[in-house]
Amino acid sequence: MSMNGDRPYTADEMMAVEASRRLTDDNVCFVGIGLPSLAANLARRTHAPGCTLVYESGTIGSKPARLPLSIGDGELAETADAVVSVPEMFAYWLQGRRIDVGFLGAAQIDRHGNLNSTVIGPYDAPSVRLPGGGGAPEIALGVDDVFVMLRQSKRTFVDELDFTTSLGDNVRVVVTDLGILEPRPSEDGTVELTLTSVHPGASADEARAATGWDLRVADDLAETEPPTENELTALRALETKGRS
Amino acid sequence: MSMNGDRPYTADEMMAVEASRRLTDDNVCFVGIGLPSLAANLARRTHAPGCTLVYESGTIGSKPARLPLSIGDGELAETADAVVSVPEMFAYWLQGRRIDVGFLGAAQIDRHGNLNSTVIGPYDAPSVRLPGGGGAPEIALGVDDVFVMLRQSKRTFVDELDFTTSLGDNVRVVVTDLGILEPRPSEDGTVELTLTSVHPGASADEARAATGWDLRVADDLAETEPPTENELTALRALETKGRS
Amino acid sequence: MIVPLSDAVAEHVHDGDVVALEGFTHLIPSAAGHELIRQERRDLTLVRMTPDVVYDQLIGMGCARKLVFSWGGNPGVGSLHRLRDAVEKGWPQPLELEEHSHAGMAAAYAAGAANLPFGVLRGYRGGDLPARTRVATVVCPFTGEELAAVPAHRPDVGVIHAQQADRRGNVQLWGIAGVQKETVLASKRSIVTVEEIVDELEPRPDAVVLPAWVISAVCVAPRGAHPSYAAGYYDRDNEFYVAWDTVSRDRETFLAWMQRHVLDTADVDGYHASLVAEETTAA
Amino acid sequence: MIVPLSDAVAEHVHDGDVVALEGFTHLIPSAAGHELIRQERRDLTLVRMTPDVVYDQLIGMGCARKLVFSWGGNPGVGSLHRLRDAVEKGWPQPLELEEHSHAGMAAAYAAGAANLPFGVLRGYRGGDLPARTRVATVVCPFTGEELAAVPAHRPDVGVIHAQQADRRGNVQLWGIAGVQKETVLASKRSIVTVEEIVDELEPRPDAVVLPAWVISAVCVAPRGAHPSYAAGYYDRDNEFYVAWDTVSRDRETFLAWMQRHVLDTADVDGYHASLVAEETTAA
Repeated sequence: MSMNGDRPYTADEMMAVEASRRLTDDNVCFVGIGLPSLAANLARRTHAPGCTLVYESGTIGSKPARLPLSIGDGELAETADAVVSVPEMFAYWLQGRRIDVGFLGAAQIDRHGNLNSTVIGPYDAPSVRLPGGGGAPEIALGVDDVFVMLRQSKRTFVDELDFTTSLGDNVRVVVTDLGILEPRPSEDGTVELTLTSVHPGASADEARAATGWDLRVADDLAETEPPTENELTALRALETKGRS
Repeated sequence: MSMNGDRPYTADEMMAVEASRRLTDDNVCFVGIGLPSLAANLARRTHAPGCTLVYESGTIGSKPARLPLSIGDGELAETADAVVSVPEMFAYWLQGRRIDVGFLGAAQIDRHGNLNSTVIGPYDAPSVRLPGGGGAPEIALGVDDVFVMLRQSKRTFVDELDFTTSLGDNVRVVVTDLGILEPRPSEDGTVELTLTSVHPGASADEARAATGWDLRVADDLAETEPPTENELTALRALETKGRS
Repeated sequence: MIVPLSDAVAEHVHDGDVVALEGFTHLIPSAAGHELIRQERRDLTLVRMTPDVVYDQLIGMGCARKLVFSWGGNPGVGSLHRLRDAVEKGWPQPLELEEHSHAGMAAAYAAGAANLPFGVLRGYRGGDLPARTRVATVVCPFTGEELAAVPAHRPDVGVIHAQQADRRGNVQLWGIAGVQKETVLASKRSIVTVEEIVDELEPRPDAVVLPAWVISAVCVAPRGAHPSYAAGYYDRDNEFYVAWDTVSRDRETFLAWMQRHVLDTADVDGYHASLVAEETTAA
Repeated sequence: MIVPLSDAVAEHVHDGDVVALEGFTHLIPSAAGHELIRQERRDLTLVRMTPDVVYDQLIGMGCARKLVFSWGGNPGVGSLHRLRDAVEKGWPQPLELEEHSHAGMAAAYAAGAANLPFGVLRGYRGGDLPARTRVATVVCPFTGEELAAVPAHRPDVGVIHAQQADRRGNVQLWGIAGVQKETVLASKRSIVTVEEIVDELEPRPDAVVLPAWVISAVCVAPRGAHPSYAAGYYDRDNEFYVAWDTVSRDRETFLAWMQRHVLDTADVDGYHASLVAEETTAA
């Protein structure tokens, strides 16, 4: 985890905090492992205690005391309101449109929020075989709002994906280590991911330099609110709480 | 329950005993309420203790101490190996061909074992609206062997059904209050239900008189073995055991 | 979230709605059905795999225009006389039937819960039912095999009865669970009546838990599944099912019974008090 | 019914079979996978939603011709190096991929369990995957809507791990249940490894019970889900997943590790003893 200049929090912490802020008390949220899980659990410990966490392993309403290490962590089942089978999770709950927010990560993203988590290089002869889409293709279209969390670099923010794993139609925000991208219509009417906020210490130029396409910057570019003391305390309590 | 001449058992008891004899230790058996349930539970208490009872309410491997009064009786769930939802029961277990024997009753049967439990009279203007098929249409084709239990009369054993609710393709035996009918090929090659056994005290003529088509009688017509002492004792223990 | 049953019915069930009150021999939402009768809902399309006494009551009281079902009888007793009277003689009004098999109904609920427009099954093969109901054929794009398709159930309102809810409105039922989960998830709105509210839902074997956020209203209705049973709370009232055969056979007897026990009572407690009073008088 | 794992694998798993060893982060049937490696099964088509360490081992040891999957990684750690090596460089042999989404895999298992030739879902819309996998379109005969169809999974052998079986071979697992019920019911034959045999299966919350008569063989394999966990028995060995990244990165290191811990051990007890021995030596 890289330090963030002389700021008292890391880039990952900024990402998790900013993503957590976008969750509300009423959200039912499909969560993956890593930063999304950190963000969603942080929301539950700060401003959105009623936010419901759903993991694709079948746990509904999990309230983990510590951060899960896998999406099938025992803690998630033990603290859940309900545990259902994986076929039921995808059929009744995701496809049934019972979940409104989904977090996704990827190896590559394009300006439309399409994601690649399948291969780098040609599909039949990849230079890197990535793990694959997992739940992403149906999450991307089965929730109202997709939140993407992804560190920004020319390698990840690309002009053209090597493979389109999931579509960007419902991507509402991309939280990176440098700032926040949101879909905005441009003069020519096309909608594309636009830098709407930079994190403290980062700049629009830095973000443009870390993007493989000509990144649009919003006229009303904001600076992200840094993590509050309260947010950082809650976040670190989650991170450091080990297995009992 | 009618008395059976001067024999020490009723016609229903003869039916239940004879049906129970056709179940084996290895059978997994879809059971309805009434005589089928009595027969299947009797088999478990006599020669086929390993016979597995499945009720369409979702109970698998029920071992009721007393005869259930409805297919959703609490006793069936409490004594089951597993309780599954009704959609799962029909999709994974019946359609999945995990069940080999099914019992059916009906208001009418024809010579091919087709059954009517829908209407008497025209469908749109019935003289009697019957309860309907329930699980029967898919049970009839989803198990290997269908056992029918039905009292014999010209009203029930008809030349032509008013409505075909389920098909007779897998009907292996019809146990009536007078005897046993089994599908047998005739000289002209067609297969139809043929009287292969009469119960003690009943005759082929009686059976023919209680049948709405020209009932074939097997050349090797047998007499049904009457209920043994052991069978009757087990049967009556089941019948009289009340709600605790 | 947790509201009186009369408020829930007033808010969520409208004339002309498609309503599924489900329960497979266990946890039948009778109290909710009675409230529909009290509030004189009309032109309902009633959906249920196994319509029994409470559907007989709804039909006899003129609430229903259409019934979508797979087995309509008085379990272990015989016919539903009000259902028969409506179908055979059009009293109190004609009842349109859409008839399925259990397998078809179950597939239709599961498809609805999964937000699919149709369910697929091996069923409706031969016999006279396919010509009389809504069923179609789909062809497997891989094997060429033909299968039956049924249109998904997507009721306007799904109504079930459960043992418990917690104070946030999360619901738990256990024992034979039928198609209740599917009914709630397939429906646009849903009402769950419960035996009681508890502080904490204790995890149990064979339990179905429905989170508050998939339910429109939770209502307390103790003994609300009568004459069916609620595992852990009370047994099936087998005598009632037998007695219903007599009550329901005659139109006037039926109407008088409904007047005394449903229309003249305010809620499920009043209903049960009226039954006890009658027993006492008769004794 | 209850037989040694080596006998079960010898009898039920043949070269060229389609084999699904399922477990969704919990109860992964690693001991059974190791036995496939010991018995040198070849040309297998391996099916699994989330192939992880034990699939990496099977692939690296040359057991697999094809992989049908939706997410193949080392959860929380990164890549599966043996899987990557097979796909990217054809070592030890090329690996054909049939890639799906989780939703598609789950629908395919459910269809298989239900004895249907295909599963229907809202999925595979847009993107590059549809052109690379087995998916087709079905049209709703009622609404005209187009949906995705996936061919049902019908493995020759389904393999899962559970906590308990009773002496008759009835199996109970609890906690996160993944697609294990569907895997057993979709498969022609099935092997279930369990932590222990008990006299009586005590009903539990969130339990899946599979009766003996849907299972081909039950085998005792204590700690047989390592490095995953078995709720109520042991925790996930998170360090192992991290360590696997190093072990699996290099072909020779991997082969030596497999020799020591799998090929040179007789069963799951030997496997665990060899791990303990190595730790002791290292310390």
